[in-house]
Amino acid sequence: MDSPLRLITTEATPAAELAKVVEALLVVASQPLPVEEIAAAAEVDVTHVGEALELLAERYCEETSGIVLEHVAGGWAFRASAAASEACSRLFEKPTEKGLSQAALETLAIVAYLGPLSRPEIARIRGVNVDGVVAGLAERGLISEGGRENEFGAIRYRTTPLFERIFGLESLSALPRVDDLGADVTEIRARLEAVAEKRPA
Amino acid sequence: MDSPLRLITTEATPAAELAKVVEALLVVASQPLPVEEIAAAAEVDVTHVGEALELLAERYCEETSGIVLEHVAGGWAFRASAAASEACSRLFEKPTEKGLSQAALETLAIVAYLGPLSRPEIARIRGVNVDGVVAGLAERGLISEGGRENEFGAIRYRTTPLFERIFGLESLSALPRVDDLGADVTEIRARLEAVAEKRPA
Amino acid sequence: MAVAVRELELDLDAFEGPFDLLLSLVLREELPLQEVDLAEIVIAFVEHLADRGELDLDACGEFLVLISALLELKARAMFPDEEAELAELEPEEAAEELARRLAEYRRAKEAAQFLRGRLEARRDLYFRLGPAPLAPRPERKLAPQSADKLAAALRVLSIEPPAPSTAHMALRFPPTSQFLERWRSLLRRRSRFDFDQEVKGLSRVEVAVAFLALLELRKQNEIAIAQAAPFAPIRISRADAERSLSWTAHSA
Repeated sequence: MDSPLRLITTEATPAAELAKVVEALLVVASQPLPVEEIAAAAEVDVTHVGEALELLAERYCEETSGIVLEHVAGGWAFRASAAASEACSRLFEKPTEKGLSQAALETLAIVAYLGPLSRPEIARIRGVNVDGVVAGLAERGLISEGGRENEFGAIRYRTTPLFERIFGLESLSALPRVDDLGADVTEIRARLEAVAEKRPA
Repeated sequence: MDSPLRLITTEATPAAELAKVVEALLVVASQPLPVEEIAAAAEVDVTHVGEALELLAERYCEETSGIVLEHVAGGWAFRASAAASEACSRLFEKPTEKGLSQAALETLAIVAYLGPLSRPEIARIRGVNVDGVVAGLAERGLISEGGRENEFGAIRYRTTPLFERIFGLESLSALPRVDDLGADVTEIRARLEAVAEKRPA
Repeated sequence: MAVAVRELELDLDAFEGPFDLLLSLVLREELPLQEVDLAEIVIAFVEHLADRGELDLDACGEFLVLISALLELKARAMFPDEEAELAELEPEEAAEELARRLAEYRRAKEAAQFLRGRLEARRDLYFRLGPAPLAPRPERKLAPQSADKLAAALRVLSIEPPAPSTAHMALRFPPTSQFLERWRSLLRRRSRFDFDQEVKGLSRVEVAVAFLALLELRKQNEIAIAQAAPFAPIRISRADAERSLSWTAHSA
């Protein structure tokens, strides 16, 4: 149903009208919406959606609003402003009820970077049994089943959109390159050997 | 909308500040919020919440916004504007899914051939927690609750008429034969459980 | 390397000194891992931690990674199966593998650190986890499916995983004494015998131990061993019976 306002005012530009439709979509969606999905629902071009999102991003930002628009998990979504976090904490559970343990974070990191991976594969990298950790992460919805390995039939896991949302990642490709993070093989080996050189044999 | 010039203007009244908190709470809630709950979360008086809601109702109304504040039975909640209803229904009208995930298919097969079964029983055969998959299948109407193991026991699941329709079965007795797996349901089940135990976690 | 790990002083049969030196010697192939008692190292580390009186989680983590990498390398060296024998890791490669594992785990730790930071930054940000209160209900339609897929899924669940290899279980060494007795009693009845004939049907490990028993008897001058050519049958005779036959075994 078209708004009757359209007939008596010329102020509502097409971009502003589209922005209204987009904010409506965002407030009812249960996941971050990719631009393409918004465009399909609104039956407009992707570039127009981009313009509408720009308008909305200006309006729904930390400085001016309790509702904040953010680009996360491959799409766009509303969240509460940081300023309202205390009030929110009194009414809602945190997306990750409690902090995640080091074991959980390492497992998540391994699955995020190298997934889909089975439990034995994760255990090989971490050097310990990971059954409990994996079950816990699956229960929290941070990882989910992604098929089975052919040979052994072990279930493989991958991270979920909820994981990206909780960690504020635009997508998995927003993760920093691992090579940039840790020393590489030759470096570690060189270091181990350097330690040995300094020792009186 | 409040001006972004909050720091250099005195226009931001307490009511406007409270309104921001209230809109944040409303955008996070997945149920309508009673005034009392909002007041408790924001740690303010109910009358102040009423004022804030009035401000919000002016702003989030059909004429000016894609997001509309509505008072429903349980309290206050956001909805999409009537003008955006067509776009919203397109968003929620999912394109026909081609297939089911391996997890869903395995769970369905177990319930169809060996059901009615409880979640722990299905989990034992698949060798992994199935709560999420079972909930998903139930939500989509492919399986439904079919009694309990005993008076106080776990809920058992069976496939639905919708399942039979989608898989083109006149009844469950029309399922493809799996004699190669065992002579009867008990034998097949025993075999699958035995294999599950040997499978690497 | 965490200080608690580097400082770990070891007093083992095969090695005496700090843990990091042991590691370097293993990496440089100057110390065969088979000779190192890894359990002793674990005990030493636990005692070392107890002495320090504080639980250093970083050190524990690092130690666990190191010791499990060493364990895997050692297990691989001790129980090579047929396949691994072909593609057996050269010591150089094994060291590379150890370093690779360390690097991989280190990256996982660094990545976890990054994730922790993100989590910390977003700790106070709330968003809706469920569907919106007044949203239309999504209708998920499923295309018609083939029932054969169900049978196939059930069959997937019935496929036996490959049995875990128990090859290493067979590697129990029978005592040499068992064969000493056997050869002695055999030579009481006969003056000579053919080694290959007598060990027919025994496992490779048993054959090896049986041969060790022969060498032991030869050392004690109880028997004479003769072999006409490399890989020719090995003949054993009582030392007093045939002094004319000398031990002519060639080294291959």
